[in-house]
Amino acid sequence: MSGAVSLPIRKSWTLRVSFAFLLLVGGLALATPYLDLADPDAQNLELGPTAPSTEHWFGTDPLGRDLLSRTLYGARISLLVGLVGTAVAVGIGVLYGMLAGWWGGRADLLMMRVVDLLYGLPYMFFVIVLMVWFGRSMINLFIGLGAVSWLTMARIVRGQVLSLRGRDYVLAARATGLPTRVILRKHILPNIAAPVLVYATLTVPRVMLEEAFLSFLGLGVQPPAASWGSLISEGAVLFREYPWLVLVPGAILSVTLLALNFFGDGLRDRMAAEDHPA
Amino acid sequence: MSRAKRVSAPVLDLVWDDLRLRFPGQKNPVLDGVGLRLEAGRTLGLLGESGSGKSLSTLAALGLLPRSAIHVGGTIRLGDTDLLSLDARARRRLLGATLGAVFQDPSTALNPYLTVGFQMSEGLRRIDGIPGREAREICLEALETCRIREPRRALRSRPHELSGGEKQRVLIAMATVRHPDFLLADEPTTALDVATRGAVLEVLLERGHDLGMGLLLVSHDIFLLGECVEQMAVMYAGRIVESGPTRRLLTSPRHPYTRGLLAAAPRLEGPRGRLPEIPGHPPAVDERLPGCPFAPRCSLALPSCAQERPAWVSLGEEGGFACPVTETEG
Amino acid sequence: MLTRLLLGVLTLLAILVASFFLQRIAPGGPFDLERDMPEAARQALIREWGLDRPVPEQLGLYLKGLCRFPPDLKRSMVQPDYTVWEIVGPRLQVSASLGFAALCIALVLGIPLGVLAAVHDGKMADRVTMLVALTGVAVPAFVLGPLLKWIFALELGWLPESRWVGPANMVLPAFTLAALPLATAARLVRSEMGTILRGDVVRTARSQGLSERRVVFVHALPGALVPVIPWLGPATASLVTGSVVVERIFDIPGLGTTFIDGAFNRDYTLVMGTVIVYSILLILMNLLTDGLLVLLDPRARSARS
Amino acid sequence: MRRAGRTVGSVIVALVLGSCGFTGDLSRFGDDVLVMSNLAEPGSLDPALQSGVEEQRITLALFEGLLSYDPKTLRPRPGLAERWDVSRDGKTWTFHLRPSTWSDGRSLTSADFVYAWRRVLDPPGTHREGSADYAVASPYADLMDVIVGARKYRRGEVDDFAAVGLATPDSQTLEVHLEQATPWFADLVCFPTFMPVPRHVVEYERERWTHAGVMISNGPFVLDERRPGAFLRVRKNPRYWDAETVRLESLVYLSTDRVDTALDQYLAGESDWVRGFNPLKARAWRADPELGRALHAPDYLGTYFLRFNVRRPPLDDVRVRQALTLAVDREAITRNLTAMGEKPATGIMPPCLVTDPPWRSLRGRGLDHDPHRARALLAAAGFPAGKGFPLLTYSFNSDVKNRAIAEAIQAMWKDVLGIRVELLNREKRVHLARERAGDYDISRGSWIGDFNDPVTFLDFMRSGAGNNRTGWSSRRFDELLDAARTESDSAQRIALLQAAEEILMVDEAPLLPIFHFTTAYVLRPGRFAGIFENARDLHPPKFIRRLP
Repeated sequence: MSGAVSLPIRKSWTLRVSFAFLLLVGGLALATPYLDLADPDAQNLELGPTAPSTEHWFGTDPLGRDLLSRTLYGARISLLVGLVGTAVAVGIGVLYGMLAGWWGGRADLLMMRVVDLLYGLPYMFFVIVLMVWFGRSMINLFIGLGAVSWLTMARIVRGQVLSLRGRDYVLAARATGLPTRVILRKHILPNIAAPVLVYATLTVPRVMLEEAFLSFLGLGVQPPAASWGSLISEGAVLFREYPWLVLVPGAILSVTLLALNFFGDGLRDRMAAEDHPA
Repeated sequence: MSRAKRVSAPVLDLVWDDLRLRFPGQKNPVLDGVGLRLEAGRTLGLLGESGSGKSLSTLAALGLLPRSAIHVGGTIRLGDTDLLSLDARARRRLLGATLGAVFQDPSTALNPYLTVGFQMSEGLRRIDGIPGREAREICLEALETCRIREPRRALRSRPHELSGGEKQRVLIAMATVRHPDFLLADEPTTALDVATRGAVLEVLLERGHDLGMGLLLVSHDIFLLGECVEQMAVMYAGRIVESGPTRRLLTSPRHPYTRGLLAAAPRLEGPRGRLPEIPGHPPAVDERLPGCPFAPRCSLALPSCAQERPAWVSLGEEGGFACPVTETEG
Repeated sequence: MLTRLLLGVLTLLAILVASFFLQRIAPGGPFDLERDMPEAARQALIREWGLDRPVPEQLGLYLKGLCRFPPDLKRSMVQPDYTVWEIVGPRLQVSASLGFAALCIALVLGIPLGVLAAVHDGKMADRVTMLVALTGVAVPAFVLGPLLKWIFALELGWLPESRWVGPANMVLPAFTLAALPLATAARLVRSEMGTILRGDVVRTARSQGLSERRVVFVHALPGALVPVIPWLGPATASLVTGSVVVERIFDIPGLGTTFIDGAFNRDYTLVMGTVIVYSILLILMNLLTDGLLVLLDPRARSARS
Repeated sequence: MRRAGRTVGSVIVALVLGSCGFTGDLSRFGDDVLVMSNLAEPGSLDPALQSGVEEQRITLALFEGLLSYDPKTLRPRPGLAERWDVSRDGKTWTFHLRPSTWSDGRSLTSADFVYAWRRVLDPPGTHREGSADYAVASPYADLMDVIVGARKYRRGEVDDFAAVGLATPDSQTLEVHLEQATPWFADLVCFPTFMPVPRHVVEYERERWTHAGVMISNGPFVLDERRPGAFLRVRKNPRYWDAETVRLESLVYLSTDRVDTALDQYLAGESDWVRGFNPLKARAWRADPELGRALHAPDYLGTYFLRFNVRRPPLDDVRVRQALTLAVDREAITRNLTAMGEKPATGIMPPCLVTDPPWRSLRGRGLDHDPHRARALLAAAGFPAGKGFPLLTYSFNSDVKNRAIAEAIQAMWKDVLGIRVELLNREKRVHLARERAGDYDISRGSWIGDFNDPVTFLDFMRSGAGNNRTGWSSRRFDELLDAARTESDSAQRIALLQAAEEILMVDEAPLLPIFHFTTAYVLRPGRFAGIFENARDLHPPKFIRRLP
């Protein structure tokens, strides 16, 4: 959905700030195992839930686990889910969109009609069903989330391919009798890489949000591992008693999603500006 | 009623005086001292290639410049009123009532969601307070004079049901339905089929004549202008390089650019063959030289042309031009 | 339109078949309890529900039931006091009214926000507006819901905390549910409105001397709404999914929880009933938006005729 | 004109609001109303079909059996039977019914009981001469196995209902013949499965008979309104034989299934009684004097344990099972994690079980927390310091508490034994199906006593019993239970059962007991009387009254 709309961000400072923030989050997530942090799963049942303090910056949960450490380890899982889920979506979407755009005509019409129809379905339900009925493994999570996020990608790719198909160099390549596979890989793919990349950055936050949503329903990652989503959903029910348990990871997730959206929109605006210089 | 009042009001000229505009991020002004005079009830043609600033000059008068445009200097005056210093409200009061406008592309200029009748009568109803039925009659009359067949049907229809030529005639009728004193027409026929251009142009001129309007016709086609307007101004790279009565410009152009245009334009009579083109292309805003912007393409250019801004050479009744080289000719 | 209808029916059928098979493949069944029921009773139930037959045969029987008039959605397996329709019907009412309210909020607030942002393109008002709208994208419902509840129900006591007693109960859940579509609507309108405001139609309208308000609302807005219409279908789909969270937070007897609980409980018939109702709802919504688009957008209409 | 417009407007508003499916205000019976968060949507109100406590709570309001629970002690007291005789051998029970009617005024006779019990026992899907019009698959039909011939009849091994030990000498007398002396039979007949159902409604309305407006019952309350997923409301039954004792006008059972939402409703004053609690909130609630006073956690007749799948090595080795048991610090779990006053468990028998003579707990002589012995046993089993121990899975059904406990035990095993287990969080039905199929290594389970007798906590682990699910079997264990069955001397009987518990929980250890439940609930202080803490969390609504 966010793919079709643009943000008021034309100044690149938002792009820069959000990029810096994402870099920070990503860097922290990567560096987490090497930081001197409390074991995210180490319980301290005597301690129990404590509000943020100098000892535990983000406080502790009812099992006495350090929330800072859990949030950072959660970042690894949330980002991983977001990235892998997006990769799956990109894979399906690019393939589908490329074939539809390349074949054109009736095949294209049919394939896009299918996309139209799928658009209107409560796709998350199928993910829920998948997770409920077939176990909540990471693999299922990736497949499920990826499988529901490819539609817009397919549309974008198809549009690009459709316009590229008529370009001279593509026609020339076809005239020389290159196999379709090669033309798609050598001539089409490099040219759609930019919009695909931009849309992918916009897909990541959506996948992350959907993972959080599944976690809320108790269908996210397996304990003791925790994603931001599962941290939030655990904290949400304790909102009155221990508000920091939802506020801290909630704020971090929200800001990250915001940054990803800003970043993706910024990239797209910049690309649009390059396409149509004023 | 209100129209009757306006007819009796003294009609003034619309004058562009040394208008300069700039866009952020560009160091050179995009309009660099535009001076024009559109006399009441007369016709003026503004000639120039795309990017020369002729559309901007028109839009500036209407107050419809892009928001980012920066007014560097100069005025557009209607009598004693400086249009550029008017607040939005006061300027809006002029639009449609004193200044009418027709733009290039009729296919996008009309609102696709509203009926022609609604759009045409909106100004009459909303601003002049004329009741709907009466406004409708006025619109019908305007459509008729603009030679719309079945004007009643046209009023009821939506833009996509009209042809391109019809749309532009509707737009002309719409721009003139409140009998403005001036009509600014920015390339009104460029987007049309060649076949309908003549007819639309005819309607435009006729309508201008009937209502006694001052008509500014903007075009890149020197001969089209040559056939329609009394006065002509030639624009190049944000400046007026030559102006004067049409006949003078066509017969004895003084600026090398005007000469080039005349030589490059196809003529119906005369020998067929390859037309001599002006070599090169107009400079981008920031590539313009401090001196004469045409200098790099000019066969007559002197070394000093690139550095010194050419002075305006007045020819009195015969207009004027800006070229130090040809100044010495006559 | 007819082909669309046909396609809709085909989609419905595909969804039915897929869900039917999926749930039968899934482990666990409706009669697995913490404390075993007597084996004889278990077997009898399995026989009675035909769960011992091959799945395609079960599907056939189920579809046959659907072809009756009125369609036979069967009895709920886990709440045997009720037929599926008796459970789904009232809940559909609740979900539909909640969803409709949320959609209204999203449109009524989202569209003006988008317009406001577009009119003040690049200025502070634009940024603030869009930042507000963006929170809808970035703050998940399960953070927003408890937050709103905490502020307006528990701390201020202005609104009821949860449940579905009367109209006041609708406010917080509807706003929570509306956050995401509101943001999307605002962004859609802002983007399209921005393009239109820079376009020829608005220039013509302005050159008529019309007031800015009239230019924006009469001349620019209809066009800016066009991308909103085809979005309504997917938006409904997202409302449907989003409502699961909201129903849980605010304890609302809606359709989303029925689906989830049904799936958890392996209440096969209830899940199928919910799937059918949802699918029909969404397919209808898509048809409706298609129709609306053709009706409203003269270009689409002329393209067809 | 304007008035007409306003009328039309209000009609439209009414129509719109009417189609929103609002439930409306729940308390339309004045002040004497109790609103309770029941924490689940009742599956069925049919007494024969009940399987959950949330349904039982409602059934206790709608129906009354031969006997009923004392609100304080839960001892059986006269219900529809004003008195009952037990024969000297304890095998023949004769109930003498008091004159009473259904809520529609039709008189209730012993035949109603025979009908109801036959309906429970009739094998579903079969239609026999003279049987109930439609049979139900009663999940608790096996509770009737104590009646002569009942087990064979319900399994379809005998077709003639006359073989079942029921007799109705007259319309006010019910005679029941039991297989063995069953001291807890008085307790059993209080249970929903044994409650009468109105044949004249059931057979006419069939599955719809439990709908509001249709349902006829005989208890202190009758069904008033029912909204699936939202609430269920009962109102006082004026035709109840003891109507003057009943003080509440109405009871509302909210279906809210998330305990945290229910607690919020309590805080917002929308409910007075939440039949559960989230232990993770215990600290915060206890810290608040007002909330602390509302929080109750009496002992409950149930035990939380882990099942070891003894068919799978290395869990087939009793030393491994004992080592795993010994390594778990159950005190730490109850003190910090469950934190609702649960007692750490060494045996299966909850301490609140009342027996005569009192039950001797295994605590102090069973497999209590002992890391040293645990390590020694594991080493003896061939896994010194956990070396070479295969990766086992610990499955549990998704739930905050299960998850916290699983994580804690995982950590303890790692610390004490040096072994790793993988946690497998499965959705409930999957968890149960896998457990039943024996497809697990270690699995979370629990057992709630069906009645107040030790047998209920041992019988389910008999060889091959449906609820055993561990693959474990012991001839000796079975024999001890059989011996206890026919033993008429109470002290002897208890001794036999204690020996059986020792085999189960010390010698063989197919189960790892974690703790004995408490039932935490939140009740608004000072507002109601007649609610007493008891071991089965049963609070007959008949005796509840609202304080002024």
